[in-house]
Amino acid sequence: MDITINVREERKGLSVVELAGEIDVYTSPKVKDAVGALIDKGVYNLVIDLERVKYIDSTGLGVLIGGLKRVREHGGAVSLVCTNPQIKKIFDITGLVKIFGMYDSIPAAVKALA
Amino acid sequence: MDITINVREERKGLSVVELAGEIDVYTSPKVKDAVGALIDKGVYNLVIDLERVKYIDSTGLGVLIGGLKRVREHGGAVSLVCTNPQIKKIFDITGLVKIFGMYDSIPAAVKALA
Amino acid sequence: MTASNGESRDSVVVRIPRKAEWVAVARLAVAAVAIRLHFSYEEIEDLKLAVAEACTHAIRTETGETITVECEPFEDSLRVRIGTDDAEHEHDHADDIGLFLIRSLMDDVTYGRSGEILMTKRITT
Amino acid sequence: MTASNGESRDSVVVRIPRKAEWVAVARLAVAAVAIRLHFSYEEIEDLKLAVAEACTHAIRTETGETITVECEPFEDSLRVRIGTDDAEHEHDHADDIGLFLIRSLMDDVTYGRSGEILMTKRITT
Ligand SMILES: Nc1ncnc2c1ncn2[C@@H]1O[C@H](COP(=O)(O)OP(=O)(O)O)[C@@H](O)[C@H]1O
Ligand SMILES: Nc1ncnc2c1ncn2[C@@H]1O[C@H](COP(=O)(O)OP(=O)(O)O)[C@@H](O)[C@H]1O
Repeated sequence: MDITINVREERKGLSVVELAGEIDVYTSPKVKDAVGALIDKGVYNLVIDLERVKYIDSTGLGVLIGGLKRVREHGGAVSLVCTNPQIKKIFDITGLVKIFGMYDSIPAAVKALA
Repeated sequence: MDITINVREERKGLSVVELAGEIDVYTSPKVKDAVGALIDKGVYNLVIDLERVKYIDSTGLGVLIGGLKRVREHGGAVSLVCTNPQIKKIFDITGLVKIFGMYDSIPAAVKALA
Repeated sequence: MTASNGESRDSVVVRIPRKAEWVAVARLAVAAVAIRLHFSYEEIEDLKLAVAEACTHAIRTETGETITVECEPFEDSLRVRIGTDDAEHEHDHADDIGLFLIRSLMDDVTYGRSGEILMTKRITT
Repeated sequence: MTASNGESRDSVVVRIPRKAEWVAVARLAVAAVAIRLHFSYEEIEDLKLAVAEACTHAIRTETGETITVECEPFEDSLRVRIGTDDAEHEHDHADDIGLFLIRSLMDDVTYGRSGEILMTKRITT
């Protein structure tokens, strides 16, 4: 019922944010803070790894969309790593799958930002 | 939240009852029926495998005690297989660990009934 | 009004403070009801999300101290009613992703006069 | 009366039909509250069992249509009150394994006049 956030610098200006747990109205502010802190430091290319996320709702989507909007202002982008069908379904239903890059692995997501 | 019951004849008069899931006020009647049916058939030595039981409460204990009482009337016995500390704790607290044989594996539990 | 057939059997009610930290409790309680009714894994995930969205909506746009989630099981469906203890204000059901998800994931959704959301999910067996 | 310190924050209430099939819902809802309060895994299992025993007791020896489980979180503990909607009969708290388990697993247990069970579990950090 909680969220764990791990941030790892892949290369200058590109970080991998690994999320684990549940992203809901209670935990999404923590994700927002972590993503916001990265952008404030000038990291405009983000891979967000959702492989260990068991649950995401509209507040989580809102945080991802907000992050994407901010990095785009600096020419950056966000790639998601996600294979969980239940979570992919939510990105499908909302049409967000067309806005984010969605990949099956971290290397694929990193490559897409190259 | 439900229970799965598998019965396997080990040898004449000795069966292994494998329980999986949760044994509570809702599911324990199913266990009672399964154990009762075996005893009705003349199986008086029972190994009850609790390894895949995630939860047991007093209604489940009551069913096991009831089964033990019935088989003892025919010179039989009940051995339990259980290594889950949370479940062992309940048998400890109630003192039932002294009434049932409790073993770490099915072979050990079968051997104890030999 | 709903897509359900048959008499309601029993209802399960969960009341939480209207605060983000308790939404997970409502979500899990409804999931437990749905497990008992033999919804599929995917249907249960849909229900959890819809309940969370309705609670999030209540936290963001409604007022009041508590959120009440009432689960009414029917033969072939579960009806969930989510509302707050304060019905005395203007209700905003302006569309956002949350309400859109509820409508996408549930079989029937109506917005009550007092700000509550009434939603039904059918059991497909 | 209880072993708890501090003001209660928010309470979570779960109401189920007084029927065996719904006890698991009460158990899981209380577990979800306990997770939020950062009880340990073992403490959560203890709480689930105590709640189930109190519900089982209400089903076997009390009367009424529903069981209400009220969870009151404190800084250092969770107090759970379990009772039925019928207080108009003789209450039997004669000892059985269930009540014995509740007293063994919880830090403080009192039996209310109207047949309810009030029990407190401390968070050990
Ligand atoms: N399907 C969509 N595609 C692109 N952007 C969207 C979509 N749905 C919502 N948004 C945008 O995402 C942001 C967050 O949405 P939402 O979480 O619903 O509201 P809030 O801004 O209140 O958190 C908003 O700016 C909204 O315009
Ligand atoms: N610690 C114990 N050791 C041995 N037998 C016990 C113990 N506790 C209860 N029993 C017996 O187990 C049976 C079932 O107990 P319980 O589940 O509490 O009541 P019920 O008979 O109403 O189901 C009873 O016959 C009781 O006497």
